[in-house]
Amino acid sequence: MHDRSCDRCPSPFLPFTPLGVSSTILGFIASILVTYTYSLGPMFSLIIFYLFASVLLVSALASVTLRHPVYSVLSFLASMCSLAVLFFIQQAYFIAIVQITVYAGAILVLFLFVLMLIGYDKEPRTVRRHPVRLGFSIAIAALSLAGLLWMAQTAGPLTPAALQPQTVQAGVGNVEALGRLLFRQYILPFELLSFVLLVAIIGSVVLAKKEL
Amino acid sequence: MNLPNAVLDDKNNIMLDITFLLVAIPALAALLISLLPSHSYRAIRAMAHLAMALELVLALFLIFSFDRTLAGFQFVTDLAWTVKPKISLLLGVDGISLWMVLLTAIVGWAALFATGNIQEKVKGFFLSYMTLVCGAMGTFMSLDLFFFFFFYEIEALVTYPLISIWGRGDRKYAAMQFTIFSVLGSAFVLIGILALYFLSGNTSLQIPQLLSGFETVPLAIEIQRRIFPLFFVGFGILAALWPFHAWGPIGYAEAPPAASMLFSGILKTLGAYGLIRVGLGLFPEAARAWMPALLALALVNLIYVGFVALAQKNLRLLIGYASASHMGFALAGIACADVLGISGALLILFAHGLLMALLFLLVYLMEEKGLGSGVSDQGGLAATWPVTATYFSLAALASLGIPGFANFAGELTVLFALFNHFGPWAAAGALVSVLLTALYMLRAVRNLFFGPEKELRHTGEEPVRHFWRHAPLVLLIGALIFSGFFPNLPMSYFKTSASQNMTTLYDR
Amino acid sequence: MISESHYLVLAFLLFAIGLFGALTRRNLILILLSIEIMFNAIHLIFVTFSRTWNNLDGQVAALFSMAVAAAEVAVGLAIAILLFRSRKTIDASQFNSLKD
Amino acid sequence: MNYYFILLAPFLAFVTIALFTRRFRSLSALMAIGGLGISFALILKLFLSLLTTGALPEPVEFSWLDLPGIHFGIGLLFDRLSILMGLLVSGVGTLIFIFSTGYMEDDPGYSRFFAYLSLFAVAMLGIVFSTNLIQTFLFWELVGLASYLLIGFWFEKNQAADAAKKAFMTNRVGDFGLMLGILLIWFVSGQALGSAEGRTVEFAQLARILPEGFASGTISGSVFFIAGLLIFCGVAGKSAQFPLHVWLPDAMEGPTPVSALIHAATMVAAGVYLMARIFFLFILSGELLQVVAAMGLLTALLGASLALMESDIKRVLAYSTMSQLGLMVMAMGLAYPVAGMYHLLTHGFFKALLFLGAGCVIHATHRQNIFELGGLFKRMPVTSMAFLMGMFALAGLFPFSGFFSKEEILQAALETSRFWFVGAEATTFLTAFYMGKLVWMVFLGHEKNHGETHEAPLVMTLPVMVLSFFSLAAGYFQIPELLGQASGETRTAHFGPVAFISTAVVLVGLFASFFLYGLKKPAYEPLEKRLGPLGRLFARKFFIDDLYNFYVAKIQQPFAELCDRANELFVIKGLGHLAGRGLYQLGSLMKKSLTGNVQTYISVVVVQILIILAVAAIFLQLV
Repeated sequence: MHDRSCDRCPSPFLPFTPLGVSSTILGFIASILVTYTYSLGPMFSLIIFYLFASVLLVSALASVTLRHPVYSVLSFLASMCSLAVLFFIQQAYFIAIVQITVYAGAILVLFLFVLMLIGYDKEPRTVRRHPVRLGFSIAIAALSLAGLLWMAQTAGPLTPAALQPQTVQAGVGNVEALGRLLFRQYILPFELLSFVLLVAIIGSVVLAKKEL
Repeated sequence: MNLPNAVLDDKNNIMLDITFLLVAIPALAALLISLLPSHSYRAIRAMAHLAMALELVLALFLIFSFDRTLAGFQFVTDLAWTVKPKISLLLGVDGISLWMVLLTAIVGWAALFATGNIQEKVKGFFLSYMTLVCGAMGTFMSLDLFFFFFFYEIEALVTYPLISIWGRGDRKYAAMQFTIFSVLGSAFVLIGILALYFLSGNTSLQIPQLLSGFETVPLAIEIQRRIFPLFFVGFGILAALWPFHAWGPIGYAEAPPAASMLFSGILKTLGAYGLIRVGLGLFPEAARAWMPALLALALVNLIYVGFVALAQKNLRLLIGYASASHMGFALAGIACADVLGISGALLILFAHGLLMALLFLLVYLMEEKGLGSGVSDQGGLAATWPVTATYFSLAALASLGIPGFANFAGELTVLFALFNHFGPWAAAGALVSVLLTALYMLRAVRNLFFGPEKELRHTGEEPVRHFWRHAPLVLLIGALIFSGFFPNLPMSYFKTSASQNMTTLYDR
Repeated sequence: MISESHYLVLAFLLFAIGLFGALTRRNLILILLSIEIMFNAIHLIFVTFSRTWNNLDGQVAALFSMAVAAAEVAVGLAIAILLFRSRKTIDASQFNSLKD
Repeated sequence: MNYYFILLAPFLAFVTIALFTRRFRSLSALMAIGGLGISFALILKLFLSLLTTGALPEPVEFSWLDLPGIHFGIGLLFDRLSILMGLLVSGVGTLIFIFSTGYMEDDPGYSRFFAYLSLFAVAMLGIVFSTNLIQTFLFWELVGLASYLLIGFWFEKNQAADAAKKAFMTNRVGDFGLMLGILLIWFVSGQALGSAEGRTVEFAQLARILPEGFASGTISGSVFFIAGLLIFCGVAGKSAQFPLHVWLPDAMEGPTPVSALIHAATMVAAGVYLMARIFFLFILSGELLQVVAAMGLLTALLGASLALMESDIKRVLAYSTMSQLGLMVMAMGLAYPVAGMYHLLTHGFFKALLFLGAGCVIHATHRQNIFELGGLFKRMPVTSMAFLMGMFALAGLFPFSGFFSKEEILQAALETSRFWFVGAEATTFLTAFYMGKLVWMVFLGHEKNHGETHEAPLVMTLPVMVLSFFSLAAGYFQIPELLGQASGETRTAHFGPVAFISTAVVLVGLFASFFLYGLKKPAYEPLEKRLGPLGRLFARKFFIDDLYNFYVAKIQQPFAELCDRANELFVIKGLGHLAGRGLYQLGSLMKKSLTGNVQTYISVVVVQILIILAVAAIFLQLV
């Protein structure tokens, strides 16, 4: 790998990225079609789950460890899509779609845009630079994982008494039920949320603007 | 959505009584003092004197109007605060805490006369003074464990500024030691309270409810066994139990005399009082298992600390260690955990508080006139200071346990309780400490006052001359002598409430 | 049939990876990315429990959390740009002016 | 008639003098004498009613400390023993008060002296009329306090201050044993009745319960032995018996009226009185009586021998008191309390007389060393005559009261066994010898040049004369009958073989001392040459004082220093610094983690969250 002299010019591998992106999306759409038709068979959703779970983990790990920023962002895209599939399996269709559009679409693009704006230089290999820090953080991550798992396992059944299961009326789609819920019971938080987004927008504009 | 409870309570019962006044007056005085300009020394002192005088009058009134035959809590003030963990400012007084309140009032009033040497930042001093008295009053009277801890924390909070700003010598070190340990003690108590709240499952932290609750469904033994040690260690630290006896004297040696009077007179009594009220009161079965340990530590306190006091050269340290050794007697009384032992311990606590206040007041008066800190390198003061010599020897005799002073009656009761419960060796150990006290107190009196006049620094004229110097001394000694001549009066107060709590402890 | 614990394990793994990334990455933007991964792990848990108890509140929570995550990323990136503009680098370890 | 004034009158006198009449000297003296005079009058009235009708008022008591389990009261118990003892205490006390108005007139602390005297009177009468052991203990301590104040009256003198502290501490050691004894009796009295509530310290009830308990076997004999020994420990502390006698000679630092009142007649007798009062306990254990008798005889011989080498007039009298007390304790030990009490009463009179006589001598000549005095007979005839009568009474010659009471004891000793009799006779011989030495040196022989010594003023010689009358007449008051021959057997053979032997021994002692001291008035102590090493042993007081001083200086103080250093090292440095230093180290540990790097902050936060989660899980797990 040659060293980068100027830190703002694009990487030579740029042509390959559209290929990667499109292949992931196509794969994703195909998988949705397949699961939808065969979702009746229990075995099949098991396979789908393990397939996309592994894709998710591998891509997340890649996005965390790859040295080239753009590649890690793209692997992030892959993990988002596989996550959407998992949502899809859990009948959270609306969330799956929103996941695709919001995460895979907006946030990812934002990342790429900022990355391009600021420019990127490959990080030196994390291992050589800070072996101690690497070991330390691996230990922490492992510890937290173990801790969380143990907590989940020991804490016993997590069925809060207050939550009564809502009876999903037949024929009412996920989106419709979600919409009714959003605009009836959680109308106040919904409005507040829009306010939060507004604040975020104004904030980022003010922050990133060169001169007012 | 119910509104926060402070606004309205379902029963809407706001009961106010004298106990509330006793706590409110120092707090109000503190507020008023903070409003006064800081250079108007006279106004600040006048306000402090007024507040303390009022406290004293109220405490005396409380004593006279208290009904000795009833065992329960009287003059109850109940200001509900929160609902979920039922916490309310519940102040009440029963036989046990009544005389401690009187002790706080007397010592609080007498200590004001030892504030002559406070020249700089007078306003700050009197603010912390009032906070301390308010904290002490609150702790003695509060029946809600939360507020018990809350008031105690106020008091512990004030110890650091009092010693480090207005103290002398290496006061920073002393202040650090003093505050760390008094807060460490209260930390254990807090953990204990929280453990009690969570483990015992009932929703309120109030002693009356807890007690009535424990009547119907007694607290499980292993829960008690797990909670009691926390209180035992916490209050042990505060009451200068053996391994934690050294922080007191260090603090008193460097603190301003008025502060030393308050600390030794009130702070230590709090520890022992807490042990009786919370330790023995709420966890009788677990306490019974720990009583031999408390006795052993108390005996070490008595004898070992007695010898340490014997070797002290500095007068204030001598008094401090004497106080720690004397507390051993009260703790031994508590270790017997029966009506006899507890009443004896309470009388000793009362007498010990007065005695320490008296000794430190005298130390202040003498040091103002040039008395050095050493015990052995100066002497023959009786000739130049006859009146102070009389007062000091009276105080020394009281600490010896000469009949006619309250200490004698208290020690006698504890001795009988010890012999009854733990056999002759415990009583013999306690009596050895009486011998030791005689040794070091008489030697202090002999070196300081008797004998030919040694080379003295510029000792001025008689420290105790005009009326204002006699008044606190007379009050302290008068209280000691009165409860020494008629111990039945305080004992009758202790008897009813001590027997009411202690019946669960020992069957006989 | 896939029980909820599968999803939980997966979510925790994802969370751990995101945490690992946040701690080791040097590039500010990629730290934000790792945080996004952690967010996603949480959304997965929301959805999983929403399905197990057959209650859509979970999904509503997931939605809200997504919105918040998006807002957070926006502001985060704005800050990253500012940092870049002031220090000409976005290497996290350069910004240690807190150490006195 | 409210008999509380017996105690209240002197107490009120004490309070008024201490608080109000400090500046008016004569007024305070009057108050003190008046106070004790009232109690003397009341006791006299009781005594007369005892003589005539024999009816005595019921014991009176008000509850002092009343708690479940212990019921202590303070009251007055009137019986033959307490009234006679009360008469001695208040009678001799009033005379001594009058004497001290003269003796102390040029002393700045005049009214303070009378305040202390009144306090002592209250305490002593409290012991005499006490109805229970706790009241006795209470006033026991007050008597110790009064003697501390009086011995250390001239506190500017170093010896006086040390002597006062020594006296108080020795008393305190005695009280240590006394208290344990009382506790044991209180505890045991419950066993006898089989119930804890029944425990009591009242003499009346104890006198009934303990013998019953012993007879019925519920209380073992050894308990009485231990309790008796502990109580004897208190008696030894107060009546200067063998192990705790060291304070009596040093107590002579106090003014002479103090020595007369406290260290001759009353306080030191309190111990013997207590033994007489609870004799029902001592009688129950045979070996206890043996031990008591042995200690008594040992003290008697020790006191007499120490007096031989003494050259200070007051110290000689002090040792003789110690030895006479030893005889009384021996009499108690031989199970004849009546003899002991009889000797105690007569001894009270003539020993007070001797001390007051010595007081007159010191007041006139301001010297206490017998080798510096001489030929006072011509100058101070009244005092000399009185002193002579006192000496004869002490030695035990026929017409004087000493003869009768000492003869009772000798009779008792002879009846028990020859060993006690020989011991008692030896003491009598030594007593006669050193008293003779005293008289010949001080009153006879040529006059030493000590300025114009004049007879003491009337206010001092009057009490001396009254006391000399009593020391002569006390023998004829049939005191044993008055004491109520509890033990039943009557002592009639006054002029039996014992009388002749003891008179002979006394005469031999007197002539021996006359031969040594009367003829050629040596300027130095001849016995040193004659007795050689034994003399030196006596002079050094058998090294007992040095033993105690060694203990205090070399064992107790270094041990205290050791404790202090250990306390300094472990507790202050250890715990104190552990808390201080520990927190500081913890703080610095946290400080190291603040490297400025954001990511280390996050990792620290995550670690802490995990720790909290773990602790919570463990704690929840526990429940």
